[in-house]
Amino acid sequence: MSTAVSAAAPAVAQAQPRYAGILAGAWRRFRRNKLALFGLGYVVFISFVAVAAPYLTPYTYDKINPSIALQGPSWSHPMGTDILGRDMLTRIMYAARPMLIVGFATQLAGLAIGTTLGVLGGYLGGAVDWAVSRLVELFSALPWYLIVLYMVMVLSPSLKNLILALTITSWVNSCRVVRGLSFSIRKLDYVEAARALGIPGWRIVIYHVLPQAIPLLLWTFASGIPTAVFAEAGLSFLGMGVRPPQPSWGQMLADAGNYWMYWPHMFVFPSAMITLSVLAFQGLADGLREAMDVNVNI
Amino acid sequence: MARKKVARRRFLQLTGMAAAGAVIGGCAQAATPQVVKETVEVVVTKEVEKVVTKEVEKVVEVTPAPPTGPTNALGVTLPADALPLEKQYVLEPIGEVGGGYGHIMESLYNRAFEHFGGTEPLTSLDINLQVYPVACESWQVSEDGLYWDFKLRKELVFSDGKPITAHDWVFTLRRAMSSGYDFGWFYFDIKNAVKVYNGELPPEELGIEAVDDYTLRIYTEKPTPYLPALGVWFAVAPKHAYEQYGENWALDPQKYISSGPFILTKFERGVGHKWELNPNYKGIRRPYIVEIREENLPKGLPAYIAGDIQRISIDANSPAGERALVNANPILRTESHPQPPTNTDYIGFNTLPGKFPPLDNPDVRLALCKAIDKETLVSEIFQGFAEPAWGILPKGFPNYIGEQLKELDPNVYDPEAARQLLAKAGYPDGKGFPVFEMWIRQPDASRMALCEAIQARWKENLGITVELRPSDFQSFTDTAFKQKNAPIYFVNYSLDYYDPATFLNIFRTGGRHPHEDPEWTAFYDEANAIMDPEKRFALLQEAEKRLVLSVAYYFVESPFGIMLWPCNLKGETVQPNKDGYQFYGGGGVGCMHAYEGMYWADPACRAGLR
Amino acid sequence: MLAYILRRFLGIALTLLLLSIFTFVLSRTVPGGPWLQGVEIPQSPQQVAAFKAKYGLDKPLWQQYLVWLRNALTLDLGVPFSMPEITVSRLIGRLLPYSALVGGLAATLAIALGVALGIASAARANTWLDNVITLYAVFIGTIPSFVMGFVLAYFLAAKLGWFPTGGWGGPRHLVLPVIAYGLPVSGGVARWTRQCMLEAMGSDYVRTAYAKGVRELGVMTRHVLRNALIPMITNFLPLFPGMMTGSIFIESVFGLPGLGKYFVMSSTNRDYPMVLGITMFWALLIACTYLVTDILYGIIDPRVRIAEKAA
Amino acid sequence: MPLLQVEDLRVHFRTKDGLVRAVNGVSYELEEGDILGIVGESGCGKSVSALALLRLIPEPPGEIAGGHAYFEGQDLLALKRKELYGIRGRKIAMIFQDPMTSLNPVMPIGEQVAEAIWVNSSVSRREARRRAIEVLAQVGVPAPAERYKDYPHQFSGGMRQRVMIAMAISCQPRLLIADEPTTALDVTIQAQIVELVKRLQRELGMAVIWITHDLGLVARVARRICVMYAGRIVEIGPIKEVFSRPQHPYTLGLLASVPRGRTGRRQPLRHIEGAPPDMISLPPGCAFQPRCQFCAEECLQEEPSLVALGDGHLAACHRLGRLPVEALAPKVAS
Amino acid sequence: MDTNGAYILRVEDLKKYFPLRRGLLGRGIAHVKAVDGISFAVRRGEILGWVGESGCGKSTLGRTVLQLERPTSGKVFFDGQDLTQLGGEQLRRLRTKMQIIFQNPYSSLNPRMPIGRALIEPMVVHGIARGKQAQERAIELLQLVGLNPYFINRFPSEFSGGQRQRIGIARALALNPSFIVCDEPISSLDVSIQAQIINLLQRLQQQLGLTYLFISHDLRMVQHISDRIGVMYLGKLVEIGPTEEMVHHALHPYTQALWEAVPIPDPEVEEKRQVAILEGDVPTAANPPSGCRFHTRCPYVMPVCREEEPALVELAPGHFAACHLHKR
Repeated sequence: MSTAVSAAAPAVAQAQPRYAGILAGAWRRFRRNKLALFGLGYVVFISFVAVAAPYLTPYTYDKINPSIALQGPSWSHPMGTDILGRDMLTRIMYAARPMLIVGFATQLAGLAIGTTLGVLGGYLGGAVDWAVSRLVELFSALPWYLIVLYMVMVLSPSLKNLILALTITSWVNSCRVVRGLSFSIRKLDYVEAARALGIPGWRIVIYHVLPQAIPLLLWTFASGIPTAVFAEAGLSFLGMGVRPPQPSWGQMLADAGNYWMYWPHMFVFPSAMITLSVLAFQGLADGLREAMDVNVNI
Repeated sequence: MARKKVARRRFLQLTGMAAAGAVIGGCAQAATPQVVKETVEVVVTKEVEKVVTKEVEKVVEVTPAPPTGPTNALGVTLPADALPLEKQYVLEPIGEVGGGYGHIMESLYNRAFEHFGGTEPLTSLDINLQVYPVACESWQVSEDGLYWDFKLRKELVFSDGKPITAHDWVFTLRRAMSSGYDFGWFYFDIKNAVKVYNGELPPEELGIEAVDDYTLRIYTEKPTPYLPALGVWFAVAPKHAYEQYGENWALDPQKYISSGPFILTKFERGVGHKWELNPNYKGIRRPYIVEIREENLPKGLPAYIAGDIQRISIDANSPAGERALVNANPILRTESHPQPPTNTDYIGFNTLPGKFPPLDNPDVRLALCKAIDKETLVSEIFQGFAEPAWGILPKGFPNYIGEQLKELDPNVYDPEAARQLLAKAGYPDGKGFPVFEMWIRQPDASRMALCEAIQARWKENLGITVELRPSDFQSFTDTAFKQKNAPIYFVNYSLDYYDPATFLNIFRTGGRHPHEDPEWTAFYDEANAIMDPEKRFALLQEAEKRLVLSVAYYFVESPFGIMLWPCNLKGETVQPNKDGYQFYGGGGVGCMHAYEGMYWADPACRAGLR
Repeated sequence: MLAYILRRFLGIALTLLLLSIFTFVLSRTVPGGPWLQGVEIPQSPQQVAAFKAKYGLDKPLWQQYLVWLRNALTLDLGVPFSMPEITVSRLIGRLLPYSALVGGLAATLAIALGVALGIASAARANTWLDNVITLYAVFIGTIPSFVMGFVLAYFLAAKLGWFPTGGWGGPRHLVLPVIAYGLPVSGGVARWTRQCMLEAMGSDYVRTAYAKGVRELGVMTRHVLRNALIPMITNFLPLFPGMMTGSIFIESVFGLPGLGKYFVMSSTNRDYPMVLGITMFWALLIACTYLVTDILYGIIDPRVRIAEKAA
Repeated sequence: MPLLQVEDLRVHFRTKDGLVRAVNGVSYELEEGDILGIVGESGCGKSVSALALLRLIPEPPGEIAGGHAYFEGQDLLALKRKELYGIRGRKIAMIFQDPMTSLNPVMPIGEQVAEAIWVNSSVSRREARRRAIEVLAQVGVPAPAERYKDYPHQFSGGMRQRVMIAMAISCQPRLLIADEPTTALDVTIQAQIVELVKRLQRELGMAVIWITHDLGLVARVARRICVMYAGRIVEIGPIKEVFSRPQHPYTLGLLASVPRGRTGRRQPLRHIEGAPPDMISLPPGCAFQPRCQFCAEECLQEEPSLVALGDGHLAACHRLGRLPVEALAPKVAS
Repeated sequence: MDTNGAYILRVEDLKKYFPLRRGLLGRGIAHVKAVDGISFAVRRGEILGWVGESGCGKSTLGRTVLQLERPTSGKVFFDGQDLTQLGGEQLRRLRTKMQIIFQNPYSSLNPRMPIGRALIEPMVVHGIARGKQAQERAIELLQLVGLNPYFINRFPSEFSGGQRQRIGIARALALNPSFIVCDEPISSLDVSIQAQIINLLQRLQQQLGLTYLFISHDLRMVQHISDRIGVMYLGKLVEIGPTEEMVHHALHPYTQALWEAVPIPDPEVEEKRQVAILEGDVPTAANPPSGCRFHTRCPYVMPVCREEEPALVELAPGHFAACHLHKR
């Protein structure tokens, strides 16, 4: 067989060797997007800061020192001090923790739930899909701010409950994305081909359907984090966020909100951090989607 | 959130009490000469209403001598520097359900308002926090101290003209005690009150009786020397209103029947309420202002500075920076008025035998107490907005003996001794000590910081770990007080009336706390029943000492706040009292709280505030 | 079409049913209860029992739910524990206008401003104007509404005195909350508008329009906008109920009457009828908005309409 | 003077991957009433070169990098945007490949036709409507007055293309550019459309540029053919001349790879090896050289330019006249 | 037509209806009759061309034959086994014998799977080969379809359309099938590439002794490659027969019109030719005309055509047509 082939196959095409591989291509595309690069850099940086906070600052986030309360930025306190004389920079650094934990935990949990349901509904169709769609419909009709508020309130405000409450609503997006995608991927030729090749359903889902959802999922994931940041800030504003003295940006902002004109440093820095985080995650999300989207045809 | 609780606390804080033991008077005391004069006039002409008006008009015509301002619907002439009547209103934030009462004796939940404008209390407090009669003229205690006769003012009528009689009072209290009124325990000193409240006896068995139309007799379980002070919470409700309109008459301007100087003229739930002067009012609380408006209002100093709200309170829980902002502004400084502390935070231990060993061991508890350097922590965290507490009574409260209590062992910071005590109890360096949760009721930033500091002290000084469990009001009450499942708890108590009993009563065995001490309870009950004030106070001091020494509780601090109101708010009741404290509109509920004795003058003093 | 709407209503009914069960169970499984209302000393068991009996809380959970459901079907959402003089439905009716006014005006502002900016930036894509607008859209969207509220309240109210710092009184009281609430949202609206416009602008029929000699304004209005409107409307309409429910922060900053505040309050008070009533009401509103959006989608997009007719 | 004279047209696209020289120096002439077929594979620049004439290239990323296109003496590429409006639709009209996406989905088709009329002439809307119905009838839309309010999706593919044609001819243009107008249609419908365009061309006397990748179709429609490869014209000339005596190896290959009529079954087709080049990094020299079986040294060095072979037949190959043409000549169908 | 071994595939009265959503509960009332009672058989080793205009149901037929869409009714015998009666698992095992090549080389390859893995996966799943052996076989397959095995670890996005189609073909061959449905395998390729793929398919057919059902709308290519041709119109088979017969002696007016409409790449011929144009549009399959479905466009329409549906009759040896004109 092969002898015959080599004779008949002078046509071996030169595959353009411009891309070394899918990841390299993705990285190349990603690198071009300045905002995405910034986002990635920021996320790496802020994660490092959050983890290493105790080693990066000589202060603690909760140590009160009234004698130096409400100082503006200085060499020893680059972001000034708050009403209780705590170092703002330190608090800002520690506050990255709840932001990241809430953001990642809710999105991860949401992703896990949403993807499972979405794949089940989108790929299996039929009654399963009907049930999943009803569930999605139910959760999209939720006045979700109220539900989150209510859950946090009745379960008592804590990081854990905040995550729980936000998760309840965060899975809907990824589910919708995955379901829609599975639905359309199911009709794509290569899934049909896999079926024609007698590849079992579960394998098709894992190897052929799910990988296509990755860019969109990454995007939902990264762009869902700002939502969590906002939700946390909002709940902190209503006094239902992270428990003091554990700092969070939303809470610092809410504290300083009405007095920003007198102590701008108390307001500007947390505000800037929220803005930066939202920007960074959105940028990262867009960059990821663009970079990972190898196949423009689907 | 703490809405309910906060509202109530504010409600009670407004009853702000001053320092130094004021003696509870057995006889009426006139608040100001002016008010007395008015009273006399009304008494003279009580039969015919129209005559009153005419008489008043005459007074205005006849005595133009001192320069005077406008005259309001109650015939009260405002001082010369007062603004026109349309500017004489009080702006209050609309009650967030919790705050206030449609009628003071309304049942559970029917609270919508936060002042005594529409109801006449039995007694009230003047700015010096002295009890004076309002709906009554005088009172008399029986020989054995087991019942009190209150002589009611005969001229008082409801806003619909019906006279207010002792029968109305009897009706009101019976109703309150049998309809689940949530502050029912205010009246537990009345004979059979607890049983009626619990449904074990019919309302008729309540120890209250109309001797004649204008004499109200109240029987008590045991001699209750502070009953007149408690009288600030006794209000009268029109029996015929209930009969005619049913339960919710007090939430409808069409049906509202007032017994106080104001009457409800607008009630839109959640949107706004309005009270206007009740022209039929014949009592002695005669305000200058003509209107109380309850509306949705913004919060925070900017709103106050902009004049969109009429008062603001600043304390350790206020958003960061308000105090410094006030300090930085000379006008705001003149407008700020420190209020006396009215509540105390304390840590309680669950000492029930076998429940949370070794907390049932007093040595262990003593060790825990001695490991806390209260004075330092409180001053650091509350920054002058709290006094360290040595006993349950806040500083300045009658019978306050903080200086003595401070010397008691549990209040002395001595980490070394604490360690030894713990070692003696079998936990050297805290080894083997169980990890307990400390439940904290609705902590705000400063209280949470305080609890964390205490947690740190225990860790540092004793080597034991306590976990903090911040909790909402409901869960806390349920767990700590009802199920008694909280090993350690951090909670606050505010005064209800102006007598040491208000604080000490809650520590009686069988009350809310997971600590049983029948001996102390017996001692306290006996002491509390003594009619001789001096003797009683002396024994109550002893009771408080024993309370501290029981180490079932550790008293931490008494926070207080600063109230700001515009400098153009003038009148007798916003003047400093004998202790130098000033109260808004006389201080709040129980203290002339129909905004009498205050009016708005020219706001020139606020120029340049923005 | 009618069948479609009916089917959708069935879906909404099912959604609401599930949601009511969820909320109902959630509210009853958390510790505490309405009878512990701000009371320092626990009430006697008799009192609690009396209270439970009065509000029907003594029955088994499923019975309580069925009673609630039966009443809810007749639009009777019960009486709030804390406000005996009014029903939940009437309270919603009374407070909704405020939430609706603030949320609705803010959404209107956000959409009007955002759409205008989005169109401008799409029409001048890749120019400095586009860049400025994109920058605005990105940054304004990262500011929480309450932060915006603080800033505006300081400058325009406390400092300049043009507007009140809050409270309810008239149109003047609405200006700041609406701006503070609407402005951050306008960023997202602008970005979405720009995207829809660009998508439409890159389509073949726009090329056709140019090829047949239509001028830019005509292409923009008759071809681009008309098509871009479809995805825009489907996205912007749900903003209205969305912003109405979210107005709680703005209500809090500016001290406005509204449902949000009462929702928070009722949650703390364990005022079950209120919590359930308000949740269900908003859910119904949101679900109906989605339905209206879909119907509207069918009306403005002839493809959907005819497909429905044909089917 | 020819109706249209294109000189050295160049169109570039700036993409993230690099500069795409989509059209790379294209020159041709078109006489009035002539039909020019442009053939080539996808991505060879045939559509872009036509879109560039009406300046319909999306800018950015595209840009007209050079050249001239004289239409009735005016250089289309140098016109101001305002002046263009006088040309588009009125003088030069265009129809596109996919009539589904090329029609505004939310505008009734009648209105779309009428719009083409009233934007280009000062008639009232009512008059435009009347004329639109007329034109629709002219292109064979049945019951045009009743279907005036119908939307594109209510039409079949063939009918949609008729509507497109109606729009295009509504102002009786001098030149009609048809960009693969039948690619999306079935053969029987394609035949209808081809006949329609041919008829209209005769009736209106307009010139037509017909872009397609189908050699059969171009044989049916065009009088002259222009073969494009990688952004350049490789061969241009009268259709019979090019079909019977193709000079460029690419043209040769294309013609050979089409099964012809009723012969050669089970015989392998002659095909061109490889795939069209990447337009970002074109091979050096002749763009066709990597796929050309006759590739010689010179082909790697230099880009060949069009050489006139007489009778308006031009080809761009270094080895013109040196190819074993006979060996490759397509076997003409019986 | 039923002989053991001569026919690899026999389709009997195959129907595939797609429900149109309608009504309160979305129950389908109307149907799109994509395939409406089609019977034919494929001989072992032949190429059966299948033509028809878009929407006539030819692709659905291909998928239904392979049970990628379960038919509404009818039987499909493959090697004597009725596929419609088989359960999922049995069918899955039988898939090694029948394969499909898709139209769009861009959507028919998983963009996130290196091509080597795409070839190996089915072998592993069916236990044909694993590990190194599978790798070697994948390399062989790539060589077989004329691709450089060097690219085995590349992703589809790195290949051109023609190369992707080759990969698609290699994948179809991975399981050593005997029957392949070629569903418009060239229609989205460039002209110069189409011939490459046709040649490849033809070579493979001869080399490996495959049987094709070659679905296409490109009549010239079908004519070029097929032994027999079937013509479909609106879900119905209107004519089927040997290629020569079908081209030169088409019996059904529709088949005739199709050949008429195909342009011939020769300007001389086209100049002289007067094309008879079929009027009108293809009706919708959701609501097909009564009687003969072609009667709305047929130049020879008779009253009977509107009333009665013509049956498929053998008019010449192996040449069947369904037309009232040829009633015997």
